[in-house]
Amino acid sequence: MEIQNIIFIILSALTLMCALGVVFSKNPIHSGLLLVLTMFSISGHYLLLHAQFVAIVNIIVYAGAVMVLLLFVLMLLNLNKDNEPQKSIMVKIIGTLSAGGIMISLVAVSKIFLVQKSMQGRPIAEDFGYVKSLGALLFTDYILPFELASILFLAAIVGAVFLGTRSVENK
Amino acid sequence: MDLIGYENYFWLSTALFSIGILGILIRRNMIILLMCIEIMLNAANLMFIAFAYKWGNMDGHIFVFFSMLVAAAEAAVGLALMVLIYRKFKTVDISYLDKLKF
Amino acid sequence: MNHLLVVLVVFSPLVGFLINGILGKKLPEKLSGALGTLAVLISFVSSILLWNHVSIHGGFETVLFNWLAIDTLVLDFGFRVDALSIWMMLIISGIGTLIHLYSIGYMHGDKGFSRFFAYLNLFVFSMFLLVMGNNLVVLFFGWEGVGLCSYLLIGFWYHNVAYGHAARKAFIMNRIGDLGLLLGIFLIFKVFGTLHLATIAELASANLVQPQIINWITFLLFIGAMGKSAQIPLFTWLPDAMAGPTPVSALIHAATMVTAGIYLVVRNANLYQIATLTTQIILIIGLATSILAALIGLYQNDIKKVLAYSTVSQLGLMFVALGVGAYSTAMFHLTTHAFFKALLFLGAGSVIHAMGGEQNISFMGGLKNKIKTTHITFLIGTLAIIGFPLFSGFFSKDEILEKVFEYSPIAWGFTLFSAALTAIYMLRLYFVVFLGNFRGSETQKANLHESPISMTLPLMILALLSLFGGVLNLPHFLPENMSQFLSHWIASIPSMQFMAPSSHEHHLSQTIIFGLMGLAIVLVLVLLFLVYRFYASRQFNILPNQSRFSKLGENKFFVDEIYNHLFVKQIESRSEFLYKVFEKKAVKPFIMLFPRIFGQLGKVFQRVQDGNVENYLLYFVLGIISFILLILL
Amino acid sequence: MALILFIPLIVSIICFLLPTKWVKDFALAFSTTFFAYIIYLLFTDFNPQNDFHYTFQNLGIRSLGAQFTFGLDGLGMLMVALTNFVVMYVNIMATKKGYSSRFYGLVFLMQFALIGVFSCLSAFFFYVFWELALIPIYLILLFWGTGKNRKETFITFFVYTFVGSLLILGGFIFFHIEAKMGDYDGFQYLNMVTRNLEGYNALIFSTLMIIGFGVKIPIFPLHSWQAQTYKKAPIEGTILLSAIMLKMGIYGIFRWVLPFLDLKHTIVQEITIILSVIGVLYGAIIALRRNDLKLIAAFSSLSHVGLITAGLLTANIYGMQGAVIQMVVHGINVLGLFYIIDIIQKQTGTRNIQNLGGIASKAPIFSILSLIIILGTISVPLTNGFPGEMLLLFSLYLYKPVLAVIAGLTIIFGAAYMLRIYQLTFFREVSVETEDFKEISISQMFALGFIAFLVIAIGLFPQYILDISYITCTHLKNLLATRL
Repeated sequence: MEIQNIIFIILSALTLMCALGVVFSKNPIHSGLLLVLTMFSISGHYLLLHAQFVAIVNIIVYAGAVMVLLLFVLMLLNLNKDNEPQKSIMVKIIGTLSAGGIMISLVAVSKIFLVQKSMQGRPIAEDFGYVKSLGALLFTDYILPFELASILFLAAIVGAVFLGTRSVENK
Repeated sequence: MDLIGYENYFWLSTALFSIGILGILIRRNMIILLMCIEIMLNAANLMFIAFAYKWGNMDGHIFVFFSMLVAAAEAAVGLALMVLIYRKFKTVDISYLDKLKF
Repeated sequence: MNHLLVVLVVFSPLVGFLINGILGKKLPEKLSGALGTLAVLISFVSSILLWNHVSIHGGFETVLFNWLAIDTLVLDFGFRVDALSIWMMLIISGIGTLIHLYSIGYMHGDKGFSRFFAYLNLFVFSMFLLVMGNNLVVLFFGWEGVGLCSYLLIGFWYHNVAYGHAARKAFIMNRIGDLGLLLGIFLIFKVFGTLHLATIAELASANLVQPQIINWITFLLFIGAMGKSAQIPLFTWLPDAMAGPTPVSALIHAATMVTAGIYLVVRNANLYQIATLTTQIILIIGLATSILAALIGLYQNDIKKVLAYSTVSQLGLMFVALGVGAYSTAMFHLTTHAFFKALLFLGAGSVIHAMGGEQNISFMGGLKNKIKTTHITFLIGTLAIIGFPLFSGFFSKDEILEKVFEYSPIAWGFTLFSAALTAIYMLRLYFVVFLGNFRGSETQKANLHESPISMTLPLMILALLSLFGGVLNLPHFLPENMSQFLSHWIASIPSMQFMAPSSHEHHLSQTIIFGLMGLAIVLVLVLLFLVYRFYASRQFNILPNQSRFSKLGENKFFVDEIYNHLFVKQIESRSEFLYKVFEKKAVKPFIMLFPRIFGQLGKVFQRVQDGNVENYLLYFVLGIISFILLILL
Repeated sequence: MALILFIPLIVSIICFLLPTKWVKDFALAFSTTFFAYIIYLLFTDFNPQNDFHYTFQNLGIRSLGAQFTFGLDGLGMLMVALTNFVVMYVNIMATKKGYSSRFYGLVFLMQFALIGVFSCLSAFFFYVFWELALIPIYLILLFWGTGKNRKETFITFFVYTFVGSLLILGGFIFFHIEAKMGDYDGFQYLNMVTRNLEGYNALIFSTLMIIGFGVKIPIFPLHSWQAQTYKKAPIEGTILLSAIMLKMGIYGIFRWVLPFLDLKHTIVQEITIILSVIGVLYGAIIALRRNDLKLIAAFSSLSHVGLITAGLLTANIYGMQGAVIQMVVHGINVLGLFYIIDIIQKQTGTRNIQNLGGIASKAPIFSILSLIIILGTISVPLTNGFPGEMLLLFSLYLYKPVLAVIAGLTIIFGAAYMLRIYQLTFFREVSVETEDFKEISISQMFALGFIAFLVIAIGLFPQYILDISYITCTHLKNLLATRL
């Protein structure tokens, strides 16, 4: 067994365990922290798949910025295990069944549409996943979406600020 | 045999996605829900990266890049909303948010 | 030239109508009346010129324009002038002129003077369309047109609600007949493929169509005739129509319009020749109408009502003649009837005028010396209608009796009975009005006066016509070149040659004919004597009627009430029912059932939309699952 | 000729923008000019021998087979002329009522949609215009309607017609699929008529379409929106509804149902004819005893239109031609009738005939013009109502004589209720309400006189109208003959 495969198995297990932990942990803080771990392990997968730049961005943006924001809010709102709302057992069962259903259907889809067809992969290029090649792509072919994304960010910032200030005024 | 094929990543990402859905369905804390959405997004991202590797095409990376941007923006606005909601309702339990009807 | 004359005949009344109708009140009364009369007079003169042409060259047709053409349904706005239509045209325009002239005096001072003349002219125009149309649709134009004018003229004094009702009744009852006529026209087109009257006559003579279909056609046409000529069961409008001014009653409801039914049958005589069943129906209905109307006429006290029932009765007699296939005889009686009934109505109008609007005969009496001209002319009219020997009515009625006897002695008996009734009620009317003592109020007595010359002149002319009208169709036992003028005249139409009198092949022997005639003369004389004795012993007063039968007669055998109960009330209650119950409680709820079902479904599914986001999420996921499964399966 | 279609749209926008002060003169001037222009086209440029005029097709969603195709044949041209006529009268009637500019905007928007409906040769855009026509009329009803519960009534109307429209859309799609129309040009009228459905498919299609159109006409059991809507609508709205929107339904049957009938399976056709004939009688009987002028007009409309539908669906040439002329004539007459009602209501403030009376002595000219129009509605010969009614009854007679007899009763009942209202309003003694009744003004005389003129003129020369639509009907007849 190659080293990559071992790493894959370990990372996969870690990802799934952490994700389940996010869902099932009673304490929101724990959920948040476990989500950070999930992100890290997914970044590990990215590295395995020769997507170095994305892996790093993932850690910086998700694990760094977004999750910190989330945890910050959690703590700001002073949420912990004690006032964590719980659903009834019935809803939980239905939810689990539904999620299982989604999984089964997705698997079925893949069995029918993806796996049956023989999919011949292509060898990856030398500079696959490098910042340089990604940048070249981003600033040539995808320049318009890129710029639009910046407008989206602007809108998001304005929105967030607006929402924040309104609430202050209300008080 | 190479386990790092798109097939295994497909199972992994499906599982992650389902876990995200599960979380959305059985939790009531809105912030947890937001987290579950992030998990689902990441499942999709993972798929993108796996296929990009498979086809030797970097367009998938670009998509992941953009989806991260969107997720970030979403998190920013979403959290701002959540703070607002908490101030108004003094709770983050979504079952209290049942004003969305005719 | 002929074309121009035809246009002149038809359209000069229309021009008169337009001038009187549009300029209306701006015209002085004299001018308005003169214009109206002149318009009809022009028609009369043109008709005489046309008569001259027709008697030499035979009939002709002239087409103004194409009214409507779809595939084979080609309808021209065309006119046909032949022996039959020119006869009718002369009656219409001749009597029309006299009555217009009379109206100038009669309507003097009325607010709607010019309107009256406009309507009258329009009526004459429609009547010309009716008798001159070369196809059934132009005939139908006239047919409905005269109905419309009749409506307008009956309701002429529109302030009176009852008059309005009478007008509506007349129009609607006529329309029932019109529907029959229209259906008959449809059937004719379906069977013969044309509506051109002459072509139909030709095709009918060819005997290509099943008799049963011909029976249907003729019956449907006869329904039209029933409506217009006031036969059972559609006769009740005519007495009510007396609400109109008296000249209207004379022109429309005695001389011309009501005879349109006779004209229709005679015009299609080729069809009726074949239709044995229909002619029997016509005979029965004609007889029944004639007797029933005469019976009612016996007990009426309104001078115009008596005359109205008399008209219905006489029309019935004409239909009897048609029923036995004596078409030219019916036309003959139509003509003489037009003379003496117009005379009687105008005379009655003169009486009413003299009495200051009074119509009830029980307030009259002894008018003999007060209004002499009216009295004499009225007497001539009465004698003519009862068939006093050598008056016009004598010849026409006698001819009918003879033809009926030839057909069936039983029917002859009934016809004679009807004729006897006619004599009784007409003599009663005459005696009560003109003999004895005056029974009206003092003011009426003081104001009794003879009518102006414009009213008496038509009376005198009509009296002359009633006296000598018989010469138009003298009995056939006289030398051939003297007798049966009208029959020969009408038979000059190629398709109607079967009407030509043929004295040689007569079934009845001369003795029987003379016997019948003698019987009729004796009957009239005896009745004259008896009725005179009866009323003379009571100072020519009207008796208070006591017997049960007379109550029936006075109430017109309750026919109106029966109709009212059977049809009008029924339909009205249906109307109420349909609107208030069916429409609101059945149709609407039934339609509303569907929205309601969806409303209920909506209420069920509303529960799903409870506003709870977590539930929404669940549905969302379930939706995705089912969607995926749908694609997979 | 895109001009005919799009000018009303442009005018509509202008009307929305213009201040109320100027808009009514502008609207009146425009609609009169436009009507004159259409009439000019009709008598000079338009050649009834040709199939479709003023066609153009260049826009549209090609991948859907939905091209923006237009063309006017005789039938369409007559309907466009009628639309303009009605809009002109609506503008005339609206002048003294101080409507705001959005009223005129909506009216012209309606005109745009109506012309679209009557000229569109693509099923897809026909549906679009059909729906578009519903919006302005609904808004007009809602903004200017009167009476209590009017919102409910108008929503009923809206839902009714909207469901009908959906059935029409369903019918079109069904046809498209079942007749295997190609993707390209699949919704074109001229392509559709070359195909036809058979058996059950034809029955389903005709059922869907007839119900859809039947709501708007309305055919007998679908009429329950009509009376109340007419009653509560502003009179201009009532006119738009009865004089022209109702014709949309008949036109729809003419253009989109008749060419696709399967003459071997006529059960739907038969049922519709019978229902229409029932409607003829039903409307007439109900109208006999009503006292509200508008209600009577509504039920008489039900009665008249039932006859048109029944005659049309017999699918013989007399019925078709009769239906064409009767559509035009009914438009004119019902317009005249509502104009009369409007004048009476404005002067006396009531529509109850029991309270009216004696107008003939107060306003003789008005009463004579009204009499002519009323005679037209009861189809006295030589008025415009007669040729159409005769042809329709004749077509029914050829189809089934019994039906002609039943439908023919409308001749009697029609006369009965129309003369009843004429007698009660114009004759009798003057009542309290009509005591101050004044003769109508010169302009009203002109407007009403023109209608009366048309009543007589069309009655005398119906062939002019029949000639215009002759080719349309003959084509349809030949088309149906090939199906037998």
